[in-house]
Amino acid sequence: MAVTSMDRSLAARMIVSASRRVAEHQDELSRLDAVAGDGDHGVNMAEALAEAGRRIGGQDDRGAAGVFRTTGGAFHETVGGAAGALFGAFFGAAAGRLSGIAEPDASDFVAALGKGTARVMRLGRAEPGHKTMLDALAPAVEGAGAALEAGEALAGVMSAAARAARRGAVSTAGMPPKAGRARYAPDRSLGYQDPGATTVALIFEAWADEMNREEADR
Amino acid sequence: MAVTSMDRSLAARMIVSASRRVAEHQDELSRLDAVAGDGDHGVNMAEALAEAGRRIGGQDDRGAAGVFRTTGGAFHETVGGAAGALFGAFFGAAAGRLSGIAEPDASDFVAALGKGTARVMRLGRAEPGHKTMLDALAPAVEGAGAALEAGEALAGVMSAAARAARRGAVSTAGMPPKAGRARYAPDRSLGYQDPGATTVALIFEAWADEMNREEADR
Amino acid sequence: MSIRTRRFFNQPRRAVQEMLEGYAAAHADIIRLSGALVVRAVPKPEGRVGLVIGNGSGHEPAMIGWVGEGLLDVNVPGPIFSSPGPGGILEGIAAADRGGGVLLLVSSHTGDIMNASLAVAEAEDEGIDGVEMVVLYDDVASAPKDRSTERRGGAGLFFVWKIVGALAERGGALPACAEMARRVRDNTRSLSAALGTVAHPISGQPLGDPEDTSVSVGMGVHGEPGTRLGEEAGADDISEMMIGRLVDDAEPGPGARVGLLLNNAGSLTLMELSILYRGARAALADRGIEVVRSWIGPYATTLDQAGFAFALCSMDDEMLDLYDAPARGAGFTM
Amino acid sequence: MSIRTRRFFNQPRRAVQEMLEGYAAAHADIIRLSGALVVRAVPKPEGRVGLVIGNGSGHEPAMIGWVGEGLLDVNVPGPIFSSPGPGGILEGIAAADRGGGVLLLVSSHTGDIMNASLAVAEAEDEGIDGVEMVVLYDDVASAPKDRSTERRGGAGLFFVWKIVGALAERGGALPACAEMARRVRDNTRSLSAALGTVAHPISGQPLGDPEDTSVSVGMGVHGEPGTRLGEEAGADDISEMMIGRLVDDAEPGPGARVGLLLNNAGSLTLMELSILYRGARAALADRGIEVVRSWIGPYATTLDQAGFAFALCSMDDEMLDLYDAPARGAGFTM
Ligand SMILES: Nc1ncnc2c1ncn2[C@@H]1O[C@H](COP(=O)(O)OP(=O)(O)O)[C@@H](O)[C@H]1O
Ligand SMILES: Nc1ncnc2c1ncn2[C@@H]1O[C@H](COP(=O)(O)OP(=O)(O)O)[C@@H](O)[C@H]1O
Ligand SMILES: [Mg+2]
Ligand SMILES: [Mg+2]
Ligand SMILES: [Mg+2]
Ligand SMILES: [Mg+2]
Repeated sequence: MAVTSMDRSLAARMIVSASRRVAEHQDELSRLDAVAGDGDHGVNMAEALAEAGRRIGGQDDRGAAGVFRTTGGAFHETVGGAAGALFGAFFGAAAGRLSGIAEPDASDFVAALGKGTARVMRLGRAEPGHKTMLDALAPAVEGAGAALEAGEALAGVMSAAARAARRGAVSTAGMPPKAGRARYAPDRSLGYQDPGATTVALIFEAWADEMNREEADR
Repeated sequence: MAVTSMDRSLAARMIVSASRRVAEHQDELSRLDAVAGDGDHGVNMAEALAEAGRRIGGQDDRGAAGVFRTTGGAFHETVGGAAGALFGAFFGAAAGRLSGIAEPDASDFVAALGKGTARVMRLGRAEPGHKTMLDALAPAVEGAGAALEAGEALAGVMSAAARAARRGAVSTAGMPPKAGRARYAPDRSLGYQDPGATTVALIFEAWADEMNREEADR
Repeated sequence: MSIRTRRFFNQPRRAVQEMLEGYAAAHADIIRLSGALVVRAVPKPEGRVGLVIGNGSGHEPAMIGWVGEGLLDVNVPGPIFSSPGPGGILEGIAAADRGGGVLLLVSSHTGDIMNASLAVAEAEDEGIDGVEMVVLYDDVASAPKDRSTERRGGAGLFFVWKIVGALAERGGALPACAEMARRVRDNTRSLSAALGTVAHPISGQPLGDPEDTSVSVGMGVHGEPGTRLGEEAGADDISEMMIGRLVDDAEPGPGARVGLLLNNAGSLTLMELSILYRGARAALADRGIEVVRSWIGPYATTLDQAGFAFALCSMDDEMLDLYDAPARGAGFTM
Repeated sequence: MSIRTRRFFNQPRRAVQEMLEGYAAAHADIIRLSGALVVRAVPKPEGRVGLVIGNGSGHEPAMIGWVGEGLLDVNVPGPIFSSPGPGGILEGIAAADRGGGVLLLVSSHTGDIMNASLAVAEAEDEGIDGVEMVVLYDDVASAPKDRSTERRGGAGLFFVWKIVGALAERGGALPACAEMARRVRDNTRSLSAALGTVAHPISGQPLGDPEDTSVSVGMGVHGEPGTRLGEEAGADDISEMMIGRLVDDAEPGPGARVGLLLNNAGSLTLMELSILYRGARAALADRGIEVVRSWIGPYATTLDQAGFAFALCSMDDEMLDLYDAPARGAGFTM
């Protein structure tokens, strides 16, 4: 049965499954970051998401918005660095959009993704094409929006977002870096995906899987 | 024709040939010193002997004693360290015994070796059996003395000294170290020759070759 | 060629916290830990400007050694090579506030700037007044001169910490301190060089090719790779080339007086540093530039990277006077 | 695992000389080169005891950084890891002579002792009066306690240089200075540990197995090998074991007050040093021993060896007072 809204428990499971997925790919992410950065991206993301999972576990119920806000806080307090600030801002802004909505539906969720992405752009002053997490995030928002207009529910929306995020992440391999540490050694990272974009793809893929599982279960 | 005395020129050629021989084995000597010491013995010996050769080249004539004194000074001023002090003392004491003798003969030379060896023992407070240069020097003096008593001239005396020095150097491989840096890691150097003793053997072998060449030439 | 795979740690993830505990215990007369912050053992008098820096760890003695009299008030240490998050920086701002305003000095790196900006915004939200942020950059390898604001922070920032530290200690007001920070920054240039690489202690990822034996110039303070130099370059060649690039970029006027800093990125021997310094002095003398102050040693390290950086700061009388003022940090005294 | 095969040199054989030139140029207010000697820029007043040390190079900042007010008068640098010869030491003695006698402090190593003895004998021959030599040793790994005079010199000798340096500066007479040197030595113990090895810069010989990743305890200051520790030992285990050995050997009485020195043998990060220090403090606290002074940093290095040493010195009031006296060397100030 189609999942039409995102309650607290579903949002929490999304974070936990993202955490597991990123942890599995942690070494690969750090390796990508070592190409032209400082080699810690996998560690950063795994630690922040693990901390988010712990905090959500002990938290009282404030709906999906609460889960996302807690996740943003975990990013800001656990890892710092570029991705800590940006993912923290992403989840924080997404939480802001969902706040007060008891059971957000697919269109709320797509709007929240858009808010998060806009916040990332404002904070990092980068744009799609600069070889950053935005190259996965921006297409994900677009793909999700298109799926929503085509009448898809959460699972379909999320699957579209995941496919677009992955395509976006893969496309960063061909880009010269224009933001973040990697830009100081512009030739180094040619042929390698941006680590932050790869994390975005992994998170959306974990979410899509979670939604599809949920749908199958209902 | 037998060489019966050691003039300045012969003494100078002895130092030059010793210098060449040690330089050829420099890496091996440093490698031996790296086993339980600080890995510089070959460098030390090669530098000091090269410097001795340079100084002798520019020196006015003061006989074999002058050559040995200059060599001792080169050891003291070029390398320092344990072997610098000891080889410097050895050549200095040997020079003392030869001093004033215009054309020292084999018995003067054997006596000079004995003086040098005694000075090394007094300065370093080590004895044969401690796995040091003394384990080549002491047998060399003995072998030279025996050859002298058997009526050998300089070439024969030197050859006997060289054989004894080599045997002594080889025997150090089986000894536990009781002096020098190596004694702080007593197990490490088992099975390896003492670098200083090996240098002594090389020097005497170069000297024996030089004497035999000299005899053949006359 | 030069990558150490084992460290004297109990657990890599506990390393930063345990370091802070050990370092604070060793220097209890100068600093103390307040939660996750390194603060002065004896706070600055009321009414003075507080100086705060938030920075990744792995650069010690920066910045834990730079908190103290005549230097910084608060250091907010982040994880290894990672800026702390906005929450920590906000705490640092609050802790440094002695009623005279707070100057947040930020070494220009994407993460550091973003986290600092978030913290400043939160400080405003919470009604903390008089917080100013100055972004510092000096590394000529990271952007061309006409885009100097895009440059990274490097070891030259030491000049800012020292000079502005003295000014704040003497009672300089917030606008004057911020202005001085910008002035020193604009007079400072740095360039780094390194051999081999280091590995991130937690991820274990080497930040470059451990087998590469060439000298790389323009490496970042977190091991971000630079460009390779030929195998034959000797120390004097390297000093000459690097000083040349710094002077070309800085264009100090005739008769300029500079401070010369030679930063040990970690594991260079003092023997190598002294030889490099000797070459740098010769290169500056050739260009008619007078070296009035020199510092050789570890300022901002990159773990145990076998590398160094030269930093030049052109100094006027006021700067020189502040530069010579007493300072007492756990990692730097004068 | 941790051996650097390339260095920032012009030519390995010129490295020591160029280092001395560079270092002296950087610290012209404190030291100058006089031929092959490092001497104070401003000599000690007439009539005071001169302090001389002759030592191999490769241990910087020892001893080039330890010449200065409240410290040594003359350092006679030898080649890398080699004591200077008697001629150089004799010059050093002559240069340090201010009419109050000269104390030659010798770190116990075969070569150092022999060359120093030769120099002292030559000084006597030349009619230089009042030269005394004290041999210093502290390394508990190098001989058992009942043969302590056979022990090697290690990083603990810093305590001697500092305390005797202060005494000589204050005008202590030669016998008192020599006696104090022995007293501090007899109250000092050290023990080192290291990972990997270094190579002699000229011979290129690694002083141990570069592939060995085990921690070795009791290494000498020239990279002479020690004994291996298990792969699992964490920093706290190592600190506890080493402090235990030092305390067992020193047997400080109840209520003892010690100075704790943590020497960086070259390339340890301050992160690791701080963690090791934290463990050492805990180990000493467990044994009821009060740490009254602490120093963490490079004192006597072994090029860029990834290692360290702990040194403990039990201090009475007089020693503590001298320990706290001002000192101003290029590599150490307080
Ligand atoms: N200005 C920026 N805008 C968007 N994303 C950025 C920006 N700077 C860095 N990133 C992202 O952050 C990632 C690096 O994250 P991480 O390694 O965790 O942080 P740090 O660079 O501080 O070590 C990059 O791969 C990139 O996707
Ligand atoms: N006390 C001693 N008596 C005799 N020979 C010694 C003594 N100590 C060291 N040696 C010799 O010196 C050699 C080491 O010389 P070298 O490596 O040049 O000096 P260092 O040990 O100062 O680096 C040893 O191999 C040994 O033969
Ligand atoms: Mg990173
Ligand atoms: Mg040796
Ligand atoms: Mg980072
Ligand atoms: Mg030596």
